[in-house]
Amino acid sequence: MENNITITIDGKEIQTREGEFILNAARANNIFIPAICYLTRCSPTLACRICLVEADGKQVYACNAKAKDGMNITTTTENIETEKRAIMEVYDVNHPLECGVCDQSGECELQNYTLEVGVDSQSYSVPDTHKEAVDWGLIHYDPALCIVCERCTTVCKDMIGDAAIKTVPRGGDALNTDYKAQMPKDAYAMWNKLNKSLIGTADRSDMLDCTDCGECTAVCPVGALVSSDFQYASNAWEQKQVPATCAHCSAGCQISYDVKHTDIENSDEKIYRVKNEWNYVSLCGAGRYGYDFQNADAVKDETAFNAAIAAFKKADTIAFTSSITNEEAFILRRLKEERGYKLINNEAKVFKTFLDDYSKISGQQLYGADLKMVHASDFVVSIGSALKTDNPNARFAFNNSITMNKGAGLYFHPIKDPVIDGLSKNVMSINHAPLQEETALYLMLDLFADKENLPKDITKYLDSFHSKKMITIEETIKEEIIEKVMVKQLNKETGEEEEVEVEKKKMVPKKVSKEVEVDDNALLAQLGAPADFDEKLQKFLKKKEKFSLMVGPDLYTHPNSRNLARLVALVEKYTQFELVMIPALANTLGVSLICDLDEEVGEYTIGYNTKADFTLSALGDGDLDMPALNQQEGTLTSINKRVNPTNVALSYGGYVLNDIANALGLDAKYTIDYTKELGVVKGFSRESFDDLPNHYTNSGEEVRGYLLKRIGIRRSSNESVNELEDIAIQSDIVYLANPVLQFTAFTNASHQLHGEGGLYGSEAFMSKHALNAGDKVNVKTAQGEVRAVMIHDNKIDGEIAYLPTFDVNLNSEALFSGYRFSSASYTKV
Amino acid sequence: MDIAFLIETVVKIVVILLVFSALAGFGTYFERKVLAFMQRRLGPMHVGPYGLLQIAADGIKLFTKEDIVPQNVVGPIFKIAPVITAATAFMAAAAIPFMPSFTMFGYEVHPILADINIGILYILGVMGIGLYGPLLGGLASANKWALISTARAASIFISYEVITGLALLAPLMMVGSLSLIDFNNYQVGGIASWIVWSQPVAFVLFVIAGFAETGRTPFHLVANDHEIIDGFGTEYSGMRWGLFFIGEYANMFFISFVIAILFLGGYGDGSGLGALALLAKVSFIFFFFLWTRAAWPDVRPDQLMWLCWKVLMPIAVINIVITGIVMMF
Amino acid sequence: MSLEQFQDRNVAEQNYFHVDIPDYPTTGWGKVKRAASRTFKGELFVGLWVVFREMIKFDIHTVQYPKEKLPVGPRYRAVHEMQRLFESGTERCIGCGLCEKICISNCIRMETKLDENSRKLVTDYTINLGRCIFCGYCAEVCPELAIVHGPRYENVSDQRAHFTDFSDMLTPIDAAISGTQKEFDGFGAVTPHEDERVKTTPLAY
Amino acid sequence: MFEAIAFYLFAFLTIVMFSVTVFTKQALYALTALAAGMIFISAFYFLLGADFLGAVQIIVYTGAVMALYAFGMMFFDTTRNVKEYGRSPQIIFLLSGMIALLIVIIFVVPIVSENITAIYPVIEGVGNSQAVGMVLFTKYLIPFEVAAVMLLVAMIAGIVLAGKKMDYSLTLMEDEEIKLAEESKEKALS
Repeated sequence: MENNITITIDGKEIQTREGEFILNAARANNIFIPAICYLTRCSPTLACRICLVEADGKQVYACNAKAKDGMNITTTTENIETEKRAIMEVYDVNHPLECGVCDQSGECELQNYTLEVGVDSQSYSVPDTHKEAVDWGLIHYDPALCIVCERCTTVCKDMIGDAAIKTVPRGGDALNTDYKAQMPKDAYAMWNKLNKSLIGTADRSDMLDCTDCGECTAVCPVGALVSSDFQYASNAWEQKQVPATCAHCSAGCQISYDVKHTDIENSDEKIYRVKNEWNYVSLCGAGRYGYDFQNADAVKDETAFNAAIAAFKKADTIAFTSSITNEEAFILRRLKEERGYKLINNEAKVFKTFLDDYSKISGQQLYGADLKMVHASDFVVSIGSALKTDNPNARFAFNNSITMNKGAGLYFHPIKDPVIDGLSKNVMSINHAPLQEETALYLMLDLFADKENLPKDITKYLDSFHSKKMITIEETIKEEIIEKVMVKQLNKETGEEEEVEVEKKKMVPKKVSKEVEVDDNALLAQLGAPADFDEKLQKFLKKKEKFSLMVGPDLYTHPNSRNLARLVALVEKYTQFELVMIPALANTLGVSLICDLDEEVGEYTIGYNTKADFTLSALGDGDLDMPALNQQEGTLTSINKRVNPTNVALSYGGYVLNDIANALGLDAKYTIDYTKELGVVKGFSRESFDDLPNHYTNSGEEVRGYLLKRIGIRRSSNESVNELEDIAIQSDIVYLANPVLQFTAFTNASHQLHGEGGLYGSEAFMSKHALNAGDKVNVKTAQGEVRAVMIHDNKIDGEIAYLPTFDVNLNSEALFSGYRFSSASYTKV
Repeated sequence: MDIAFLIETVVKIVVILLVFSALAGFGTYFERKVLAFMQRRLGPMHVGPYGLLQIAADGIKLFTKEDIVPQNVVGPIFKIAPVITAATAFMAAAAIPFMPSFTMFGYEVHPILADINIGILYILGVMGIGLYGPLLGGLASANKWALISTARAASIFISYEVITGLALLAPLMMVGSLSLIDFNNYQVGGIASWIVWSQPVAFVLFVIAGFAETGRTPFHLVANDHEIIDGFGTEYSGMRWGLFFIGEYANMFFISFVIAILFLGGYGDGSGLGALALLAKVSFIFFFFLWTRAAWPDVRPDQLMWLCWKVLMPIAVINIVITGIVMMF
Repeated sequence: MSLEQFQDRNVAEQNYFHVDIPDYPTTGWGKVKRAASRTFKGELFVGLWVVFREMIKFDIHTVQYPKEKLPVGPRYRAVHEMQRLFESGTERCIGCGLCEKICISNCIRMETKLDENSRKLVTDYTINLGRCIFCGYCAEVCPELAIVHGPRYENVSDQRAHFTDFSDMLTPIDAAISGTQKEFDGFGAVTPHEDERVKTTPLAY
Repeated sequence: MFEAIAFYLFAFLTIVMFSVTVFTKQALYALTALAAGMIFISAFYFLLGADFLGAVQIIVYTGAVMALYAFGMMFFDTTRNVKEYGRSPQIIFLLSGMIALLIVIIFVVPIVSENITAIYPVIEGVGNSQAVGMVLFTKYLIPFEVAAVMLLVAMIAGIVLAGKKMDYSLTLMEDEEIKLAEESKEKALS
């Protein structure tokens, strides 16, 4: 840790970083300072004022006072105790005594602090107002229970980026002014503010317009914001927490499945909700609500199992998706070694190829950065990824870095995304045409590369885009003018007032047109960047120190992906940008490292979670049932290059892949016996599953599984890249992506997120094609044709539509040749 | 050997079997009632008036209960063991004259199945075989409680048979016969001529040995519930267990008869009154069995052995010697 | 007994009298003497006499249980009763789940959901009386005095399901409305003059 | 007629029982069959009118000797089958030869027996207990008493041998005494 300083809290000397908030420093060293409104990784709001401490004799708020070397802090003084007591009493004013039925009861911070401070009588009162509970779909808000700590609004703005909720006026009686004299200062100020506000939607409409991540329900210290589905379903203390890793996207968020028996008759465990360590990891809606995708009621069907063994003996190919654990991937690898199967997984294969090409220039097996670095950086660029849906956590990191580090960002993607645009005015979206990702990377090199060291031919090629041109710009200059004004003045002699004309100098802004010679960058034009790109960028780049670049699946599937990979490597090498690649699915990274994947499909194919001649399916629709990822223990490799353990939340009665492997001659009692053997794969460690931790420390350190080792690869001296080709997708475009909250068929299998897929289009798209929501549309590309229902998606913009992959009934992937964009024609049926 | 004799024998067998099986049942009823009264309780009250039909209920229950043969037992032996107990008890009855002979329909009936001249020896021998019930049952049960019970049963039977024999020797010397009828006839002269008066020590020893061999309370070690559950009967249920029970109670009755005939004058002169007197004596001895159960504690196995070999046997030998000396002079 | 005897807790010294038990004999002669004294002292016959005397006295103490029943104490804690609110007759249970949590033999289970009035509705509630040890924690912890222990101690049934029936435990509605429902006047019950001690809160609506 | 039927019945049963005793693998079967065989043998005495010997046979063999066997068997797991290995074919050969010889003798004896007369024939009107008593206390008095003395010697010897370790009883000892006894035993062993 940089800037080690020593501060003293209650006589205990602790080491911390210069500029760290006192509260965080105390927490990291297990010193308890109460705080209700503060969220790690978000900005302090000073709503609760209960984190009062005395620093060097001065009363400060621990959540926003920064630690200085040698600081001496006392957490309890008589005054602080009085304040705390008053604050907690105020919080309890008119708080409904419905702990008996409240969902938060048992894990309620109001309960905890009330008991901690020892509130046993109430000195204050104010008439209550009637507050109607509202239902925001997946989220339920009961204002009566709300203590307006503003954690929800803070996390929504600083972390998630939706800024969908804010404080709104409460109405009702004002406080009795006598209290101002009677009450401790901070408590009164806090109450005064509290009594005026409530939480409401940002646009004051009835319905919450956001990406439904539900993080506000997670951070809510009381039962005001709860999951509608969980409401009154069970008490918190009845739940058993199963630490796990979210199985939907590559972020690998740490979650805990809260399980309890299903009902009185049925003792089988059921997942009631998903919880997260909201101080250190934020979940998206898919992770939070898409938890019950288990393959229920699977039984050991011996005939199906024998059929599976027979199929495996007959087959020469295994096709699978990346929604499997590392251990299963390793079993497939062993099966390939033993029996020579071809392993088919296109999505992981393209990622693997991309990584390999990248490695040739970078000399590293893996990209250098992770999302934590993105959180810490102050200039973030995203290329080739629909951040919101590809990896919500990457979006959170993007937003968090911009909000918290006064950062700025560029977002290159063909689809206009109101969510990204709404993050901050310091984010610039460049909605280039599909296939122009290469241009974007060239632009990155052009803008940020160290031209001195960049290979000469690339520099030369980049220079070829530049030209000089004259433009007329309007400049505002300040002009001094002299104004005569009449001023009333007291005449000292007469004692009377009289008007006197006085001359006054004044600076007045004036617009002037000016011809200037500027650099014209053809790359910008090719990307369709806004005209003021240069200006804005200059502004964005002021005082920026840490840069990161996120690249997404559009790049891996790009027809020129091999060239793109080299460009990405060059960007990482010759610019200050730290690189993160976003793997498409939960374990794409793990699968691509563990399995030696093939391209050619053989004659008889076994499909694991994908339709084939013989299908093993965790969705329960195949020839043999397999356990879903919440019924399995194993490890998943996340975007952060971390091998995260996940545990069994729900029992599974059927056969697992390991049984098949054992029947085919391998020998392992449990699937997790292979965790240790993963060590033979480059980058992985020889650690047994039971030794893998899965938690966060108080200081926010992630103690989960282990990090992949950074393996150096022999780099080639050839750093040449191909020049841009003139390729473009003509006509209308269809994109292969999923809507918010959906990733795969597994998210769709959960009861809260279940829905039918269709053609998702923006307002603009629908009006262009004269379509209405609910219309049946034939989408036709060179590869094929599907019929889908038109669905309106207000979270995208521009004349574009996309087809999802989560709905197994909609064979959308057949329409694409690999690249996620395709030209398409739409006809209404 | 004519047909009449055959018919008579068969009828006697049937009568003895039926009467004493039923008596065993009533024995349980009386035992429960007597114990209850002595403990200020009412005892069985629900089935029938004053719980009289309790016997029938128990019988029905035992007969209709599922016959459970546990997994690790030695099947055939396990099954045959209760039969041995019951059968030997009834076999012993063959040499017991239950009543004076009487004339019925002009036919003289001897209420004894086989008047063999070594009657008492036969009875002791057959009761000795009775040991095989608990012994085999316990060994075959594959149960440690049963095994402990078996060990106790074997040691008690072997030891107390010695006492029985030695205690009887003195009266035998006086009577000069092993036949129970001879014993009865020896005491015809009324209460004063009862052997109990001339051989009180032998009487006491025989009664003690009788308690030990029937496994009644002061020596209830074979199935001492608080230590070894039901001993050899632990694994038994239903009718098999019931046979053990019948055997135990039949034994009690027969030993009561034997005591009454040997020491208490039997049926005396063979008149009706004598027959009633015998029944009264038997009833009292049976009642005494129950009475001790209510009043006395059990002894320990080591005390039992100590009592047998160090106390009773010397006393019995001395008694024989004294009897011999007295008879010589 | 006087009060001093209760206050003097030195139980080793008081209220006890010593039975004269001679030491075990160690010498052979001592053993012979003991055997002789035991044999001829007639202790065995005293025992026989005592039980015989009781039999003759015929002073029977049996309670013929199913026909006669002993009265149970007012605080007897047997099978649970679920109380209702007086007058309205609605169930008192609010589904807070504290009984479920505190139950040390884990025999209480409940199912709750959000009902159409946005209140917590207890859809199902069971106490597995086969497991219950009648510790009374559930009654003690209940904030609504909804669950109490009743005097019913007969649990014979031929089906286990009968041990868990919620409707059996619930006070009959007419009993609740007529006010004959028995209150558990114990820990957590409303104390007299409670309303004088509670500070009223102004309400705007 | 009855005697004949009874004789053949008991003969058959006796042979079956002793065969079971020899051939079975299960110790408990062997024990039971042996005891039953002993009882059936007593039936022959009864058939021959030797009631006293019959009763004595039952009491002594079945009641006492067999019970002692059974007592010994309690130290084994009697519920398990015993596997025996015929280690020496010579012995088997010898035994079967002897059995064959025995059978020949058994069939020959009745022929020879017709020429045998009893030295002490049954005296009419005298009960067989008296008869036994007479023989025992006249002609065989010396062997009988010698046998009795030998048995007494054997019994005393047995008690002395077995009773060596019985000089203290744990149930009657104080804890300290037990500790001391244990220590002295350990000392003696080391």
